[in-house]
Amino acid sequence: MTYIAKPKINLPGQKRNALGLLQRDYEGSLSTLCAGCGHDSITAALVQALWELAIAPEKLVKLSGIGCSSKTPAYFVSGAHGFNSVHGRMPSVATGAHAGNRDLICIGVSGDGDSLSIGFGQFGHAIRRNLNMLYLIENNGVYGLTKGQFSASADPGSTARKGAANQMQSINPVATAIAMGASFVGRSFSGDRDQLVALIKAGIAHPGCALLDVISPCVTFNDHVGSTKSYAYTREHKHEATATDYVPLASEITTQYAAGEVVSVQLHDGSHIVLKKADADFDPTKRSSALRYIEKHRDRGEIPTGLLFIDEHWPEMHAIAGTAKRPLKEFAFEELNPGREALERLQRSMR
Amino acid sequence: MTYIAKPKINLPGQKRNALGLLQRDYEGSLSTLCAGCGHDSITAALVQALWELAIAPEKLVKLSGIGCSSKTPAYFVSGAHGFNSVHGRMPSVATGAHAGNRDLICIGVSGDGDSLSIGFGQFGHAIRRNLNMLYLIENNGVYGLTKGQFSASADPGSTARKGAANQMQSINPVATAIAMGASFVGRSFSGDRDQLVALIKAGIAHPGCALLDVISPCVTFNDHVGSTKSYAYTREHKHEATATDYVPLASEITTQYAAGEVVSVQLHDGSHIVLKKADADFDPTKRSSALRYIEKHRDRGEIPTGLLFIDEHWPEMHAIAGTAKRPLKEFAFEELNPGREALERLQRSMR
Amino acid sequence: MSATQSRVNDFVLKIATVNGTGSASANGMLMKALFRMGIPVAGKNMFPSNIQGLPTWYEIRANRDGYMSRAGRVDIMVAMNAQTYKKDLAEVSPGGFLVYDSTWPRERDLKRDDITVLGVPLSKLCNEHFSVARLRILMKNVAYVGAVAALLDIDLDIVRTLLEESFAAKPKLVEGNLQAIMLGYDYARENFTCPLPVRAEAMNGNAGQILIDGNAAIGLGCVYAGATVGAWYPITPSTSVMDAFTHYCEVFRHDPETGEKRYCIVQAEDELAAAGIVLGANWVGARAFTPTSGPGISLMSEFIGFAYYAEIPSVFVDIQRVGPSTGMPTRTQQCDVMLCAYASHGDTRHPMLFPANPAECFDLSVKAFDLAERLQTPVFLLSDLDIGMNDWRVPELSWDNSYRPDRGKVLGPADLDKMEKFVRYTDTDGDGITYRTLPGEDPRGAYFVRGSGHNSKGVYTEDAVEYQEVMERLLVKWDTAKKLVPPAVISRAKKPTRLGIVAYGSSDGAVVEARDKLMAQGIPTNYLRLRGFPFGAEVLDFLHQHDTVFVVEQNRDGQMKSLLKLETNNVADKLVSILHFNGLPIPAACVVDGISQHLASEVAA
Amino acid sequence: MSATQSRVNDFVLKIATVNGTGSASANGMLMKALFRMGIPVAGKNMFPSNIQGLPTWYEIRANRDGYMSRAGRVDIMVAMNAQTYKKDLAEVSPGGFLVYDSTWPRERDLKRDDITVLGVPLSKLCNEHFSVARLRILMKNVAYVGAVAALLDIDLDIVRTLLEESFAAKPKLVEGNLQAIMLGYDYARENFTCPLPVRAEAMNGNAGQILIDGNAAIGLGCVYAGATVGAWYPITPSTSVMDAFTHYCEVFRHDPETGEKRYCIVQAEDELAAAGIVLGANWVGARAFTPTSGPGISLMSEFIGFAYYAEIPSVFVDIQRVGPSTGMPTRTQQCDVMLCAYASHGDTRHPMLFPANPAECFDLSVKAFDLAERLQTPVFLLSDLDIGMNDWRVPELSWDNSYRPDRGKVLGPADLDKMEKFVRYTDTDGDGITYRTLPGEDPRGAYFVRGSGHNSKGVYTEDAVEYQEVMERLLVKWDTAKKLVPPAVISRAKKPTRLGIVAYGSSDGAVVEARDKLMAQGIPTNYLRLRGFPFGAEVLDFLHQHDTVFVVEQNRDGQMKSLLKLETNNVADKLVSILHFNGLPIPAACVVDGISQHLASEVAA
Ligand SMILES: Cc1ncc(C[n+]2csc(CCOP(=O)(O)OP(=O)(O)O)c2C)c(N)n1
Ligand SMILES: Cc1ncc(C[n+]2csc(CCOP(=O)(O)OP(=O)(O)O)c2C)c(N)n1
Ligand code: SF4
Ligand code: SF4
Ligand SMILES: [Mg+2]
Ligand SMILES: [Mg+2]
Repeated sequence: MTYIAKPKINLPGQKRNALGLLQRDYEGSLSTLCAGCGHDSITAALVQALWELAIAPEKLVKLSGIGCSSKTPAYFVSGAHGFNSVHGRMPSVATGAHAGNRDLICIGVSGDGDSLSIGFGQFGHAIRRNLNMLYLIENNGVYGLTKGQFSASADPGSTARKGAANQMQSINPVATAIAMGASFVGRSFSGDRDQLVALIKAGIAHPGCALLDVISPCVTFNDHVGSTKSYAYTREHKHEATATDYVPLASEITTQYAAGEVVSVQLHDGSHIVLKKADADFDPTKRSSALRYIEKHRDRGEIPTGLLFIDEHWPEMHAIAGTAKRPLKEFAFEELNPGREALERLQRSMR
Repeated sequence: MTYIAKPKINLPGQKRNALGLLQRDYEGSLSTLCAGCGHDSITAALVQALWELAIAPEKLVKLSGIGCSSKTPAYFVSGAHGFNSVHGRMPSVATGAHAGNRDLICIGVSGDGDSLSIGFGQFGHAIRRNLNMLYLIENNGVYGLTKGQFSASADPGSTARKGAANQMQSINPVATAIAMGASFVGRSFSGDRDQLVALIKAGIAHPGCALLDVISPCVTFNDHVGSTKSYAYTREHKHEATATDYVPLASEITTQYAAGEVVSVQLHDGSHIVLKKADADFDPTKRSSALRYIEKHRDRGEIPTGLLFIDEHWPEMHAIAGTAKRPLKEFAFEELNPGREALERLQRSMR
Repeated sequence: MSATQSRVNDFVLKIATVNGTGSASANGMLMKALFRMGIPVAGKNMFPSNIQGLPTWYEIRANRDGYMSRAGRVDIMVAMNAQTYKKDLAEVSPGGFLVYDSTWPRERDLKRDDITVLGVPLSKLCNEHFSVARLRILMKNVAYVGAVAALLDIDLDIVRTLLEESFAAKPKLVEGNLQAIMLGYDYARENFTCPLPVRAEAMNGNAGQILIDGNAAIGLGCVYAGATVGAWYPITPSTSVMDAFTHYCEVFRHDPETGEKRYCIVQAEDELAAAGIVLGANWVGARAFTPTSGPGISLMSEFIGFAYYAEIPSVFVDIQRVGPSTGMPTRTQQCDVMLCAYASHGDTRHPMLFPANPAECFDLSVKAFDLAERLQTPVFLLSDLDIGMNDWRVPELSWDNSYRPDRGKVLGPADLDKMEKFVRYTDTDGDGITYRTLPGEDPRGAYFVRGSGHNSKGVYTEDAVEYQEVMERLLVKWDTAKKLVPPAVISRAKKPTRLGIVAYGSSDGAVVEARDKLMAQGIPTNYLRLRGFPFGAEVLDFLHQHDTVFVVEQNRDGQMKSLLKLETNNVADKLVSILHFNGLPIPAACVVDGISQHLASEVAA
Repeated sequence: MSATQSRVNDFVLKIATVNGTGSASANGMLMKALFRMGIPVAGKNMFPSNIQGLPTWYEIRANRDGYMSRAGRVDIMVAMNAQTYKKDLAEVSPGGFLVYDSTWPRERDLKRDDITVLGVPLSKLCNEHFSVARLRILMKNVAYVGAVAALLDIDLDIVRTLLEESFAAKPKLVEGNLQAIMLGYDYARENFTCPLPVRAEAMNGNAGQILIDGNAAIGLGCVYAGATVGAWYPITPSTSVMDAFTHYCEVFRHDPETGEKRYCIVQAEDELAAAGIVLGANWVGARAFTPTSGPGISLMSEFIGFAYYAEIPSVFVDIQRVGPSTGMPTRTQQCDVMLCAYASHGDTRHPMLFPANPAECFDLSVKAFDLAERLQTPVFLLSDLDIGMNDWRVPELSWDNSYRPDRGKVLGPADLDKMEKFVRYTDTDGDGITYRTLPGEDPRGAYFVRGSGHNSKGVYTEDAVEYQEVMERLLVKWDTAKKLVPPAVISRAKKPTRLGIVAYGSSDGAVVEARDKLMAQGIPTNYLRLRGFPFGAEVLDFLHQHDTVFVVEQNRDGQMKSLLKLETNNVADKLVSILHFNGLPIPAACVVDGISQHLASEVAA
């Protein structure tokens, strides 16, 4: 809900970004989520990342489905257009928005219910299309807004607040996305701001569909002992498979790394994503290696985080379609309409 | 279409199965698919497998969505009830059928369009539920019935009949299913009858959702040079990762295998699935190993076939739900209705 | 009667709190206490589509005459939410009372001389009394129960018993809660003249009545109907239907020895899947249903048309909420009537049932399954958020042990023995209903269910004549349906009148009350309450018997009026819509004003 | 005129073949040859929902008076499919002719003395003439063109030219085809008295006319409307709309230098996604549409309601096919009218456009986008399989170069400079239409699109008054729509009459022809052809001006009649349905008989 006007106090000496904007200029309306909800920490990370990237608010579009998580777009960058669509259908609306105006920076925020149940088909096909967007799943293992039913990401053995344990296999968005052909797949935790900010920046810079699966505990329905999506459980079992660093075009890669443990990926715009790997023989640029790594650790009950797979060369939707570089919505009618003479010529073949 | 009555000639000296039925008793009406369509070979394999398993026709239900592939259920076992549902929704109907009568043997036949596009969500959740059925995808990389558009399983680089090459990543049902938590995943080829029959039998015996991805060339729209789903291409690039043998309870495992290269899985009913592996360090009972193997070969442009992953221990839908062993539809009303006295007692708490 | 007398057992108590603070149980206690005092009560929730921290209200109407619709006035407001204090203050009716937590000073600028404002320092009292921080917060919501009990003269013994019942599990808590209640109670007694002129007084108005919400009644009804498969996707306000079905199955359907479950509930991945599951289960012969709300019906549209054309019994429960689109999920409307009547593409039409209260929710749930299997078609049970999620006082539910379900025309092996050849879609009885067989029983009964063109034998066809034959037979079945849906309930005025009222579902309460008020003004009206669609002969007769028929409903476009126009002849022009669609339950005043104004305008004209 | 004369340029030629055997091009040649001879022609496909090996028919009606609806008779049957020979033989009208491949003896038991059967050994001729096996099979379908040309006296030069045109790419093929044609031609000339009394004769009936199908016209119309985003999921019979849009974009929208595409076509994963894509693209300011058929509309229902309530321009093209459910995908009906009018849950209503032929498909495609953006709402273009996939002779399409699209009320940065603060949903002009901004342009224009409750500022609300305000404003917008949709086309009889006919879309041809026939019987009728919904004043006037109004449509339930009943007053009871819904295009006879019978019954009564 966005009706509560949020006081924007202008603290003296706040930092301004390249556009001369303050961090508060990237905020939205006051959150109405439960106190302590993981989703709000993700909102904070989005605000910081967008401010640091100095993205002009009007160049951004924020889209979502339905759910507590899907309320997030209301809580950041009030200067950007937002689209709170129907349950599970954010990806298709984002596809249309990007089709019509490829210059827009698309951020889609979804939930595990929104993307892995009702929206699973659209989730899969946004990835297959390699739609140039940041696709963020705020993953809490439950349907928060409908009061805590298990979602498809609930792990086998994880217990509900009332005690019953889920026995179904969980749909792991990370492994599934990689197997389906995602070009950028990362996982993070709402409690790990620095990692999250870096992944958000890298995801926005990535020229394709950047999927971020962010464990985001639901304090009201799924933060108890026995839950595998609680703050405590996640902190205990996560380990950083890759430490991600996003280095924009301007800046220099300063830090030195021992060979083998680092992968540096250069993006089309010249910026770099630098990955420091926890495990030397894990190759986040190879599907086979990434999947093996993820499943190996899943078997051990571990939650690998960081950027887990990237192939920056796979073409995104417009590259595949050969669409004009200029956004389609910018074309004047005269550039689109063939006119009377052409119509007459055309019809000669219809006699 | 099923209106063409099919002559059932009774050849003298035909073999009868345990039920005393002839193979022709497992046939359906005459196929109306294109001459040479891969789907018809799969139908033949189904007829043979069901006959060999001596399944009573009335114990079987055949379900499908919409597509050329989804016409298949009309072409086998005319003595079984069939359900030709709507496009992409076969899995949910199968779920309901199995929920209401768990004794039914469910065979769902779908297409790559039916299961990987419009039906992708239901495909994923039938697997997650581990619904006890044989889920067969007749995969030809195109929408046959609507005249040959690319489907989501079209591989990058595969060309359309008119020449344009697909550039999107393909949704590989096998890898995706394993990553999502499928308990039984195999791949075969409509041109390889023996392998297909063995996998169908194993899949029916498996106590959970048995997914078979069967490459089934569309001779009319996707069998040309340049297609990666043609007869020629498939024959050239497939290799048998595991030679599958289904050994029913009754019979003995006779053949001798060198240790290490064979996995024998015993099912709850005492029957065995014996897997002879092409590659010793591929373990079809480990998700990490299976995914690595599949992706490694995908990178090489190879198509691994056979049973690629199995975990016979994961509980199927009813085991998870704790449903009565007796089919729900068999319960008498008296066993379901609490009666007047119970209602009176209950309402004391409502005052 | 005297002015004061008139305010005894006739008042509206409204409590404003913040959601997620556990005020629900406190409000429930007040509601139940009044009920046990024998006073007719109705409780309505107005809650946000949010989990914690936003305004929420609970409104209790106590009425000695048993009028249970929303009164549209507030006699006592308990304003516990600073955020909405201003709004809540404004809402109190002249002569009414406002109770608030005076621990903190209320905004000065807010004044009203026409009501009495009573400050009770609830937080202060609790903070002084309780040491544990968590208790201090929780207990102030319990404390207002005490204050209200004192002010309204609610029987403390009853309150104590209620506490003991609800904390039967953990008796330790009873003491603390009771202390909190006494804090508020004593403070009120000491500082105000209790009771207020607006107050409760024990009476005997609730004999044979119970308190229940419609969704619980439907869940229970499905258990009694013998439904074994429930498929759903969570959506407000229908979620509690499946919660209830689950609960009552746990109570009644676990095998005493084995603990095996004689039911299977599938939380589907979405509504399309839920519909498919319902079709699959009914196809094999298990009674199956799905509860949902508007958006779900839209998503199920394709499958609904399939079920109509392939003739698969299926029960769809629609707990209506405010549309269009996501609309207001926590507000009420009757806005899916047109959609459900003709859902899906092509020529389709579906029977509907309209319960007016939880008691009917129970009865009509059972009826829905009988109709679906008899007619072999999707049947819609249309309730709404008001019926489904609010607390209703209704006559005790009853059950006839001799009832046996109507499974419709199903052939088993024994029947097949007797026949030449089974064909699925040939009408041998002239009622448009054909015979079906169940999978798993007999190869001779095997047939192919399809949503594509089929002939009377069930064989695929693209033939013009064969297609048309089946489609026309479905119209015969529709006529049969008219005789099978529950007839409308008609109540006539003592005096003859040319004025008729048609309503359905949760609009009933407002109409009942409005008719008495109108009668008092000398305006007699006859009343027909629809319980089913398609309309039976009695509906047409009623329309013909009156010059003007007011159609009362809770949507913008007069959807039921539309159905009456469509399915009848020669009456369209006497139908007058009376609409209420702002998301709150319709009050009697809306009906009274609507009718009076129309009559006035007629005179004017 | 003389009996023979009467059969010149007035006949139905029907060709029965097997699908997937390339007979389509042969049939197209006959169709086009007749057209070029100046004879008005209409060609209709009756094909199976299958790819290869099943019966398929092509029916050409040649009519010198320009009556182009399905005649419902067959004068010359070319029976090339043994499988359907019996049925085809039976279908020939008395006095008609049947041509068949006499290479193999036809079934003895089949006899008809009232028609002339002409055997041409097509296979034999081709087998003797052609050595290559593949050619032998292909060519026999070309050979019958020759036989028919001889029998009907079709100009061989024209046939030759057509061959040259169609094989312009590979001229080598011309010779072979021509030889095949001559085989049939010569055989017919040598063995039968050619031409038959039923025959073609050059005339000048096609000046300014073209041959085109409706789906191609819509694809072309969307290009001319400036649509840049097309989203779709393949479904018969709408697939060729996107095929055409793609084709014409390739012709007209590739940047001459860079080859860049000024359009983006997305093959979605399903219809729900296609709808979402259309909403997303229109939201950012790109004209976007999706073509689909009934099942797709059902699946899009949720998004359609969202677009209605969030007020997002969007164009939905529904090429109707036979429902319900999967129905008969390759047969025609007008069966989605009710669904599209009120699609989705809650109170919703949507403008619709009804082209009657491909020429109107082109014009109304453009109109659809103007309406959608002006009204900021989903607009439905309802065509059907008959218009969309059959070959129509229509007046040449025209274009006014001065046309500029109506983008509706869109504010850019310059406009925002002039205003205090932008709010999304406040009606400042009194027409119910509010101003929108486009993403990517200006932070001051930022707002939040949502399907949940919102107030006139576009802010989320659960407030009863704020919600109702927006819903009532949408009704004002609906009234505005009545003035913007294209008015109905009215044609009056020479003589005054109390009889009216209302029809729309592909039923037009049958009505036009029927009116002349009725007039000839002394029954004058006035005719109103609907082109849009909601109905304008002219529709109500027309209904009021007549005692009986026949509503002609191609569905079972009289869906347009239902809309007329719903949206009008005091006329419901004069509406009489004339229905044709077996999947074949409606013939004039259906209308003539329907009206005559009704009038007779009235006399009787
Ligand atoms: C079509 C439809 N079905 C169901 C709902 C009800 N609903 C709202 S949110 C939600 C689930 C949200 O879960 P998730 O996406 O995980 O978000 P969370 O609340 O957990 O952040 C559901 C089922 C709906 N709004 N629309
Ligand atoms: C809701 C809906 N959308 C579209 C269609 C049209 N349609 C029929 S089959 C099909 C695709 C079939 O492809 P696939 O599942 O791969 O089967 P195949 O024909 O290739 O064997 C489509 C899009 C439909 N029947 N229903
Ligand atoms: S319910 Fe859970 S997900 Fe929703 S706002 Fe509260 S904590 Fe967050
Ligand atoms: S079109 Fe392709 S898939 Fe369909 S029947 Fe023919 S060959 Fe098989
Ligand atoms: Mg969630
Ligand atoms: Mg396919």
